[in-house]
Amino acid sequence: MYSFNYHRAQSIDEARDMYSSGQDPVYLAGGMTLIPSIKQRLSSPNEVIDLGAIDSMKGTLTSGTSIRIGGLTTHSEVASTSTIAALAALAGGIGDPQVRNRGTIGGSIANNDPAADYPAALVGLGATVFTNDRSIPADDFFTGMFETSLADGEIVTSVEFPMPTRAAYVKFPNPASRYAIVGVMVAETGGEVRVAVTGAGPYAFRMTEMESALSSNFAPSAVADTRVDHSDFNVDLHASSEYRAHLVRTMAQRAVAQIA
Amino acid sequence: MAEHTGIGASVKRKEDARFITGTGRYTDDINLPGQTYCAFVRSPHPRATIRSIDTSQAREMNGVVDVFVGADLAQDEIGDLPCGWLVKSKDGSDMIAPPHPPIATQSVNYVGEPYALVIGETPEAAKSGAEAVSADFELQTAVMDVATATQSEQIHESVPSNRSYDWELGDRDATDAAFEQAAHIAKIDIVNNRLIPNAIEPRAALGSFDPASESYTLYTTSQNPHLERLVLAAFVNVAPEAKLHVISPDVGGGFGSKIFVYAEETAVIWASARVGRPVKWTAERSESFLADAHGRDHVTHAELALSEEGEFLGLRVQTIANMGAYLSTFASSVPTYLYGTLMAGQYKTPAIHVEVQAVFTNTAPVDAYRGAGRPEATYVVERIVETAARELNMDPSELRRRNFIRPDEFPYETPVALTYDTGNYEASLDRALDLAGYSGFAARKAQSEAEGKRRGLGFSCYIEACGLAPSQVALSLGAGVGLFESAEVRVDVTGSVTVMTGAHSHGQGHETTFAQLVSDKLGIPFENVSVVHGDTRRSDYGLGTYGSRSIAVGGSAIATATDKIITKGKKIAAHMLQSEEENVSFDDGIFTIPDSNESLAFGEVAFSAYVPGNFPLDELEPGLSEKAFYDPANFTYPAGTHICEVEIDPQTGCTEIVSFVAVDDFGNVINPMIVEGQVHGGLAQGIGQALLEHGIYDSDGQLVTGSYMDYTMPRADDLPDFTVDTTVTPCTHNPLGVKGCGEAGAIGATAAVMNAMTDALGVKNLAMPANPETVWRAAQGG
Amino acid sequence: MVDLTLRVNGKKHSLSVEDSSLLSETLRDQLNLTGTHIGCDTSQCGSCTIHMDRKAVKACTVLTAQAEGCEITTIEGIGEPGDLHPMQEAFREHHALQCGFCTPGMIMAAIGLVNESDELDGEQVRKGLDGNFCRCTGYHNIVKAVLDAKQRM
Amino acid sequence: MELQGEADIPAPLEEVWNALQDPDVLKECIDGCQEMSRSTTTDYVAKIRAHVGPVRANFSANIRMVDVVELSGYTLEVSATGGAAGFGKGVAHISLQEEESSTKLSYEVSGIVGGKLAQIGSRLINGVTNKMAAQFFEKFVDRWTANE
Repeated sequence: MYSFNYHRAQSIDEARDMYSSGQDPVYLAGGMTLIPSIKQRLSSPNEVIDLGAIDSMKGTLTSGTSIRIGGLTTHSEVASTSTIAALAALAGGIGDPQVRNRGTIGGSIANNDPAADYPAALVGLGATVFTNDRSIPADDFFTGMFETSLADGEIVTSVEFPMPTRAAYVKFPNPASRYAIVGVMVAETGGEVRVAVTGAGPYAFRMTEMESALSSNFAPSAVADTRVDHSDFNVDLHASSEYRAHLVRTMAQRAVAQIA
Repeated sequence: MAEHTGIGASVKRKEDARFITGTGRYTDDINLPGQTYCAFVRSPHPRATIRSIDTSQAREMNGVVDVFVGADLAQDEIGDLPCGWLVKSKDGSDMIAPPHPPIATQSVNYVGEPYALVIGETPEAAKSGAEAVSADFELQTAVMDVATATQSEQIHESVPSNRSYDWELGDRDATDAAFEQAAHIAKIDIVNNRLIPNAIEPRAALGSFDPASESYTLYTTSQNPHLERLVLAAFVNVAPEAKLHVISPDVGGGFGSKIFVYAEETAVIWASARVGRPVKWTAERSESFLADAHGRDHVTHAELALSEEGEFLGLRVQTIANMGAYLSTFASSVPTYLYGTLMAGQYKTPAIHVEVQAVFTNTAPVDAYRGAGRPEATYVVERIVETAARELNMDPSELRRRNFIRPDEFPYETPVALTYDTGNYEASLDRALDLAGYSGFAARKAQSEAEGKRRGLGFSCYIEACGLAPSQVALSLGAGVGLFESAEVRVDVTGSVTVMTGAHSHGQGHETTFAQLVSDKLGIPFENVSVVHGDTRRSDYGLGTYGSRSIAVGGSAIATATDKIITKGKKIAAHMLQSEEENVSFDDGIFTIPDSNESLAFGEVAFSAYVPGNFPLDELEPGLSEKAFYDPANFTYPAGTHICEVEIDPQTGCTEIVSFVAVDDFGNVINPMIVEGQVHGGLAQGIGQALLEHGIYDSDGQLVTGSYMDYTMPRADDLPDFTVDTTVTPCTHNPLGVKGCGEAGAIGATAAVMNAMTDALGVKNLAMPANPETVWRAAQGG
Repeated sequence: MVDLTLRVNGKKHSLSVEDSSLLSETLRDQLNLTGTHIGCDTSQCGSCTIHMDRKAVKACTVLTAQAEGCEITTIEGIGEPGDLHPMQEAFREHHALQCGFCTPGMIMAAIGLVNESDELDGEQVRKGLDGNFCRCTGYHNIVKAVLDAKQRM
Repeated sequence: MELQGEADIPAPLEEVWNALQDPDVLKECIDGCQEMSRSTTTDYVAKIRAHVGPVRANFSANIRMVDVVELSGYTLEVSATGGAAGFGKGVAHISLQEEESSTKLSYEVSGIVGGKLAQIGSRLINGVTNKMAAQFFEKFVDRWTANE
């Protein structure tokens, strides 16, 4: 591990100040990706700014129409407190129990790993990301592999999920890492059907063909034969792009079956 | 009433007290004053010539104590890492073992091969120093494909066609003749996938040099500290054997990978004298993936000739075994004497011919991994037998039964050089069929199919030769060392007992099993027996723990030494009771003169041995401590039947093992609880090979399953509850009637799983690991 | 360097650590609590599992500085010979360990699992131990031990 | 990793050809490139800071142009070392063809990644390397098309 300077920010403003005055800074939320990367000497920030003490970024607020989850809320807290069952189930299936006890929603989405689960939830449920500066619709938040529309130094303070009419997430985990080889969130929310896929491509995306098919017929059979273009899909040791495409259909059917 | 703690009791383990409280002492837990830390600089290339190495920048860095390259070791006449088993080719020529310097000097031949080491004040300083070392490499084309390795570019100057040896066993002519008589010939092409052992404790070594005595102490994660000492002294030339003290403290699993003598401990102990301070190295997991010896990796074609009635007439096997870039410590013996010799399986196949080519590739060395050769052999035999049964439309259990060696046919000499002493294969098959609910399988399969699933059942009737020894056989077949085991049983003045064994325990529970054995024989409380292992200065000698040999060889040595204690005790008792030795009997801890009221407790005799007030010293020495070196007459032959039942979701390719039954014959069992645990662990590894684990190098020579992100380790939810049972035919040639149980699970399970998978999918063959995409594709096409 | 106070197994320790030091390193190297083991570098094997504020976490993926103010419990803090934690008892009773290397992390993860579950069956135990590798036991006896300990805790 | 593609650049052949040899242009188009200088007519040395999610590795790269056919194409051989992260090697065949009012750029890129990145990040390597190569050509083409 390379050496770095550790700072514990007490507020969002203090964190921002530390970030802008530091050379090569990074924010530390749960640290589930950052710490292993530094440990492996694959990352060497000079300043590590720990957000962990900022209590205003923790916890879940539920209203009749939405849930707002602080950026520092851990996966296990979301799993146990989310009133959106599909979101609770998704959070409860991330990584393993120890990871869920440390990893945070803000950290996960800011990192935007192509195989992370949360991006499917944000896109599928039509969430809004709140930062220290602004709010960003989930559809505009994820922009590329490990890329988001966050500006340098911008902090995810919370994520707001509108309460869906119905929603389900089904994941096909990588047998080794337990990241998603494919994860599909299907939701009916605000009168529209959304289908979001993670793991298959460089970042989470919507399957519009499936959405329109489900809009007219919300049944597993409606998505069974959807053509899934896999030319830009991920390929690795565990799954070819063709298999991922098949899994997108299969996971989508299973998600629909849960809530049809 | 006191708990039964003797032979046959499921006594809770002594060693657990420290492990469950976090007070075990593993190598990395040990620190010495003034200790430095070592980091290795490893090749990122699979094959390259080293033009030069630049260490200047590293030397200048803060916290870097020293930097060494291979030439520094060579200057001190540190020798190559040897392979300890000489195999001969068909034509009588010796195998070719290319030079294997611990730290590469001229060339690097696999990703991860060390070519320099940096000693630092802290682990981080050493690692930063290692990052600053650079080499000018002239890259060469890497040889990555085992099947075509002999036609590829030559890796080592001394090894034409990249072939170490071309070995055969059995009678080719008789086998050819058998095939001419065949009514049916089953054929199969199989790949035994490369595995990475992954003991959860990474390897570590801590070397220190004491200039006053000119002696070295090495703490290391070894399954066989005496062998480590022998190799480092006699072959690698680190120091004379008497000046080397090797200690294997608690070791966190080995599975074969910690048998071998590696570059790292060699370099660390050598460097401790060069820097004049202790030097410690603890592998990071990414290093373990690259630099621990891997396992399996065979490509095989096999053919089985059968008569009209399904009698096995002949078996032909051709295998190419991947050795990796160099011959590791026992690599050459694994695909030969631990593989070819097992091709008879449990069957009376009259003619067998096995050919094995051992080839080099630009990958990490391949050596023994749990089962070592015998899982590969079982996989060949049990897959082809299953294939034949399907082709002949016979019940696979019946085809096996028809060809079993029967209980009255032992001792049975196989056509591949072994003599099985005893067994009852039908007994374990019948018990397993019963436990697996075989008669209800068809109904379960129909039920699964009604639910859109595929269900399959597979058998594996394995046999293994283990209890590795006997020295005479091993030495005649090319082993460089004997394979006996030593023991010392020391009775203390107060009657407690210390047992020194050369059989190291790293999970097997020797401290418990061996204590049970001695307490049972001496009739003393189990708590009064302590077992010491893993220290070359405390036990006489030892060949270590592998090949399921600890109880059969090590335990027999202890039993023999304990018998000597009883004999000596009788002498002392006879003296104390003023009788003759022949008149003294010993039972349940009491020396008695039958038909008299006179008796002495074991403790009284022990005390007297050390307080020899009136011993006739010309006839009776004081003290009560005995040694034994036990070398058996034959291998032991555990065998059994494993039955696996799987259910596959053809939509996703996911497999669930719905039931796994293992019925094994280990001969007599000292501690059934420990034996069951050994079987469970072996099954997990066997199932892991079939469904999950795969060490993959890409065509450019990079290990792409180099972390737990990609190498699929079996987790709790990948595995089922196991149903295990035993049948017993005691081994006929050791004093305990035991056979050994450490590898059986890994040997039997893989074939059972893959027979079940191919049954479920209705395909002849399926690549391992049968991961979801592989299964999904087979389900689509099949 | 960071000066901080760590509360480990009910005791306070005033320490000076590198900013970059991991909690696992501090526990092992400075506090000599070597029961917390290191088995991997990608935060998967779980050998280093401890509790921070009663929750199971991997000490190799927490900076020491992040742990300030938390109640840290390691394998050494849950019981000792003669007064074992029910989970330790159950592991011994059911032969749920062999080489012992993964055991401290496995026990700490299992306690975390039991603490957070009202009901547990075998399948849930298997899922709940997803963050811990054992290469020796095949998990069969670990599952039995955890279910048994659940009754005793 | 394998990538191929083509693009129409609204500029004369010679201008495109010159841009392809200009260290400043190359620097601008390689994501994370911090330094780029020409050491001989066909050799360049570069410092590239690769940034993929949590991974940030500094690579020293040597780039060599071979099989140069003036105004028609060349092959780039790139070899980069990134300390603890490992190394990358790539070959890019680039060819230009004069069209009526534009220049057609065709490319075929292949590469390998070795060392720790390959060992630990194999699931990501294909995606990342393809993205980096595609980005280069995108940015290069953007020089002429972005302001249209």
